[in-house]
Amino acid sequence: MVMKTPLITEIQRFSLQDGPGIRSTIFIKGCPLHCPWCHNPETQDAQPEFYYYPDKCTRCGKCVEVCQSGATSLSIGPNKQPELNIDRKKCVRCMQCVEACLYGARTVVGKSFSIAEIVQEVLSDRLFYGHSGGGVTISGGEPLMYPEFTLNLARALKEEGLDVAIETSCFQKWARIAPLVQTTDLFIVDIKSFDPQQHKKVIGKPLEPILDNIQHLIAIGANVRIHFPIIPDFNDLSSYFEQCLSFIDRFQHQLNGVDILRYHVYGEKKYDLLGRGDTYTYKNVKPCISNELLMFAKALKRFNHVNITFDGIVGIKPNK
Amino acid sequence: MTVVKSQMYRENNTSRPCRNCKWETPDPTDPNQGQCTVNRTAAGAVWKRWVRDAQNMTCSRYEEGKLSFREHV
Amino acid sequence: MATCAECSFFFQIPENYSDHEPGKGDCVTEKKDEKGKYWLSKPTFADSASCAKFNKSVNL
Amino acid sequence: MVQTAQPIEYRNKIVEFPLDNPSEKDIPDEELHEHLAKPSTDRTRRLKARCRWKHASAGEFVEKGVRAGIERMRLITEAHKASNGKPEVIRRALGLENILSKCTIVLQEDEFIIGYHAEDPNMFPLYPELSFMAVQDYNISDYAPQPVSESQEIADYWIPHSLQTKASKYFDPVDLGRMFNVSTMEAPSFATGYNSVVPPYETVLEDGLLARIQLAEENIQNARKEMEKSPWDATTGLEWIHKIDTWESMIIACKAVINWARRHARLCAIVAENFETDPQRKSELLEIADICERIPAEPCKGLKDAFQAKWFTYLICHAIDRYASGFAHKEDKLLWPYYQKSVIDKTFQPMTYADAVEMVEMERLKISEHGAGKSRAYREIFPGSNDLFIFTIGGLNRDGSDGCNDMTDAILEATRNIRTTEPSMVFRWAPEGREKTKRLVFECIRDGLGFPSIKHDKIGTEQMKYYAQFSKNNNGATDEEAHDWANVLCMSPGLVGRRKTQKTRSEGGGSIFPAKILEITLNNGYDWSYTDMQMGPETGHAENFKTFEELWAAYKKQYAYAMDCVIRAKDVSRYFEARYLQAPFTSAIDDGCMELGEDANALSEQPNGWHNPITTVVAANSLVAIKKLIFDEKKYTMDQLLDALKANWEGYEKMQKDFRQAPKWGNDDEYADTIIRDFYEDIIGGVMAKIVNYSGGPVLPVGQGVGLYMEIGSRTGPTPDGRYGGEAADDGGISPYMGSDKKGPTAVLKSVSKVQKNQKANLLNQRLSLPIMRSKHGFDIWHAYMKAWHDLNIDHIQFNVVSTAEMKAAQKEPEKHADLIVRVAGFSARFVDIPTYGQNTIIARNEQQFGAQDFEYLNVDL
Repeated sequence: MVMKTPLITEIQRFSLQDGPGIRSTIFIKGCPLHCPWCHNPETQDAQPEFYYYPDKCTRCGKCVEVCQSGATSLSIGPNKQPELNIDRKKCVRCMQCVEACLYGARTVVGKSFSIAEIVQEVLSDRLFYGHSGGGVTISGGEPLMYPEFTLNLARALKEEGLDVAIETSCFQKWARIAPLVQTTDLFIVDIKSFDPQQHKKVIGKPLEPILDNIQHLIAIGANVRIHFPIIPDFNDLSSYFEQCLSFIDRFQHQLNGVDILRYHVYGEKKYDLLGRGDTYTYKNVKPCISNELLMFAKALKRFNHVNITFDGIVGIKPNK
Repeated sequence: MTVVKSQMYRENNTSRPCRNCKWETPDPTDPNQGQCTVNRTAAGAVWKRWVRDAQNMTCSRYEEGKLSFREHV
Repeated sequence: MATCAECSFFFQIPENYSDHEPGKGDCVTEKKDEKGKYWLSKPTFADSASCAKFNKSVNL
Repeated sequence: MVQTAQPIEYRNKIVEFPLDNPSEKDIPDEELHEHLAKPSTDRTRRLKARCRWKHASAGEFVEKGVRAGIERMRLITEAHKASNGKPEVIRRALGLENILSKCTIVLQEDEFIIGYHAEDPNMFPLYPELSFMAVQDYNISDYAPQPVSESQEIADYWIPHSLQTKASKYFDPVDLGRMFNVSTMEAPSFATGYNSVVPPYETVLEDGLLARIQLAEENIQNARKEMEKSPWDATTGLEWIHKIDTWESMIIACKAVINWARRHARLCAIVAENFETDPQRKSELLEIADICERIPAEPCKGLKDAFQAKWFTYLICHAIDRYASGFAHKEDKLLWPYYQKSVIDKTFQPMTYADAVEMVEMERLKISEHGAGKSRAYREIFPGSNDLFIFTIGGLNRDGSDGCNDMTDAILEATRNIRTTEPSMVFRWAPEGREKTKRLVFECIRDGLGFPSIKHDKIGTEQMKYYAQFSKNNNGATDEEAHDWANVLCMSPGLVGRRKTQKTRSEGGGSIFPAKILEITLNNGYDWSYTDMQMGPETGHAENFKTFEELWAAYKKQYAYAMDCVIRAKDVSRYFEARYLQAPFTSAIDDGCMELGEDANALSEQPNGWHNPITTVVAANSLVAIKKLIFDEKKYTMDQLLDALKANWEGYEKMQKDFRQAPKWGNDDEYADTIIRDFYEDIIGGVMAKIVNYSGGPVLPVGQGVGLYMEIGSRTGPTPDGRYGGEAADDGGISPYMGSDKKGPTAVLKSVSKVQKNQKANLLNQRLSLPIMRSKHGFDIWHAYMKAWHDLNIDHIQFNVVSTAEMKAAQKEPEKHADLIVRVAGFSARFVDIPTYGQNTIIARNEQQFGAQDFEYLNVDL
């Protein structure tokens, strides 16, 4: 069988929020879930996309000339200025327009890398991992959409003696997850909801396999960090927080740690750049701290031996 | 040779010498020479021209006055 | 005409200083501007003609 | 354990990213810097509020009322006329004596460290004997000394006596014209009067000037005996004449300085007894009077003595005897014995640690108020500063033990508290250095001061040893002495201590501009974009080059021509300085000059040659783009490139895109980095290293930026890296071009670490995310980063930790942001004192995000 190779949106060096220490994070493009608040919309679609920056665009029409599908066109706007229109539905993703643009108004999102290329890139920062207790995090999107690739990548990284973390929703068959346990130093997993109906309805996939997989991982002794994202109008509720607390309570002696991640708006601009501004239902939702969250934060104090962070900077743990 | 008046040219004892122009600053080393700062890039950078003789050169973009240091590089 | 010797800002240089000369003194004046107060000292001689800052000494 | 400490409850919110200093939570991001200054006493708060800043920008002074005084130029000229016929070194001493005995002495309210170098604290002195052209330039400016007619007369008087007249004779006028332009090379110091010096403060503090006078007198007596020996031997006997004159000049100078210090003592006593009404200040003035009676004549006995002696010495060496930039010394080591006496043992001038901190704050304000009467070029190229003041702390002692002590900490704490741009500071980073001190270093950086800039301790020490082997009198730094180094100006280490320090600019300083040299190399040495003249030798038209190697060779020739010109100009300057601009006081306090009866300008024991390539990365990125697109891929021809450049890329946008997108420095990219490493090691450093300078050693590059990255950018046409004509060049000696480092701060370090051979120092600017640095994880993250930096054997690094929000707010309302400080290059400046375009270049520097833009938002939302 030919291994499915994902596109990569970015290999981010000197990353501090995806596990302990200074890390390099590999963002894989493509995700089976569709969380409406997602702040990395560019990692949802497995196909290549492009960002369009209207500020840099001069409406010169070079992109229109090369567009095969008629997705890009010029028209005259109400104030008699040329306007550029992009119909993303028509786009066949040939990326000729990005090539043609002279002003950097279009950039490609999603490039192919071989495992060897990725390893070479992340090895460059080995010295920084050593001084900070960091390593490499395979993130996404959803790395487990490409289980074989992810496994091979994790093995290749491990062979170089690097610390490997995988950031995943755990939405995958257990059989595809199990082989990773041996090569993965840390699993970073999200629990967005404890309500199966809500999960299925809002995110589009069932919750049960996710929770099962997480509990499996914990049960077999894998190193697991739990992310609890706090999302307005979704889980910012005392019922959710109570379940978080009881989850932590139940596994407190087995977890590597817990990160409370408050909803933020940085993804908003990326939806616009991808031409998906209209579909972003969280547009203009401002994060705030509810009384429920406040109570939750205070309640967390009782787990005084669990490593809990807000916003995920685990911190620097220099190697001895 | 034809003189393009929008470019600096020599005119001995001109009444509109670079020295009195708001776009001119003295040469960094020799005060008899100067630097013309009238050309600006879109980003606000100054693309300077050297003024060989600040008393005896001029151009059609001559303006009297003084620039604030904020408008320099 | 008034001389420095008669001025309240004139201070004879004491003998234990290497720049002591008969009649030589320090002219010490106070100045003030928007930033603050400061004092200036310049050498002068008792028989020099007084300057615009002349202030008749009351001790004489 | 909850790692973010307790979530903070604030306006009914939890702040989940606690600040290291929770009191900042009320401060909007765009005002942060206005809340960071915390002068430690009411006195230093008042002193800062009334500080008479002398910052200059684009050649103009920023504050109103600052102007040149006439007193110094009048007195030196008067003495020069009166001493005609005397030995030149004696004339120099008499000039200093005339100034010091007749100049106006200044005492300001609240000061504890006293002394100024002009007739009014709003003025600065001029140096017609150094550069008559600089005086001419002042005379046509708004800062002209009064009366201008007298100033002009004085400038004219000095023309025949000037270094410029004496030295120019030995240069082709064509070469001189090219140098004066400051586009491929800096103008010679014999034309600008620019200089730098490292005074041996140690002898003043440890011995006192009376002891130096005694040494000189003994040397003269001994010399006379030697001369009278029988049988007479002229081959050795005649050498004593010059030595006797030099020692005599030292005696005149030291006596004049003692008398000048005592004039300060008298002024304090007079003010205390006749003007001052506050009894506390009165007794303080009497204490200052007591200090100035004793020092610098006698050895210092306590910390107050030491600060005052240091300041007097500074004024003489840097501002009164002649103009010289810099503030080089290893301050913590120099002051440590006096700190021990006053703060620890309390045997003399007893005080607390907090009192020592206040002393440092007061010294910083004296420097901030200092006015340098330097020429226009140097008012342009250090935008937002009054001059380059850089001192050094930290590192290792001679025996390899940690050089950080409580004085180091007091200096850092005061620096963080008082928040002034001057003086800038260098911290010598050694793994052995204590963490307590490193935390204070971090706090200064985190607060956005831009300094301490950090130097690799071992690299500096090894360099002192390397240069010592070229010593002309076999008396360079010993392995122990090699540990005693401080940065001479922004970047380059040099010895400090009782002898072998650098006394003049021949050794180091001065610039060369690789970007402009690249521009003329493509045009057979011709400069079409700024001067419209031939700027270098004819090395061929680029369109005829068949290979990249031909271009490389042509560049090397152009660069070598410029390097030879600038170093020759420096050494010829020094030759004449040693004969007409001797520095008897600086000589008197140097153990080498004292022992050998030699002038400070003339004597060189420790070679330390360097020169500053500025705009290297624009040239290097351009070469990479040319190699890739023209020679490797053959996508374009050289003819097409030259046409595009002449058109400033207009109509060639597709080409510009390709040249812009060619690999760039700072991304850990093998293709770019290999070429650029060779450029640094083979050309920039390799060509320099072949030169032998005045001191007998090689010259090595100290790549940096100062404000010249903007000035030279404005004199450089479009370049093949995709840059438009006039745009700024790269802002540090080895920093990536603004915004072209796309892979984060670790990739920058990796690129930079590849350049190791033939370099002396290279300035690396990094902009770090402010919210991360201000969080409780800030120190640990930075510390881990610094350890990797050290292991990569990189010579230097400095940080801007300033938010874009605050810089933009300051552009809108400058008057509200007087305390916003940014690192320009080798110095820091108040943001509001920089021209708008320069501000924009600083905003454009890539902010290394440590992984997430996210935090900026979080902080705003606090």
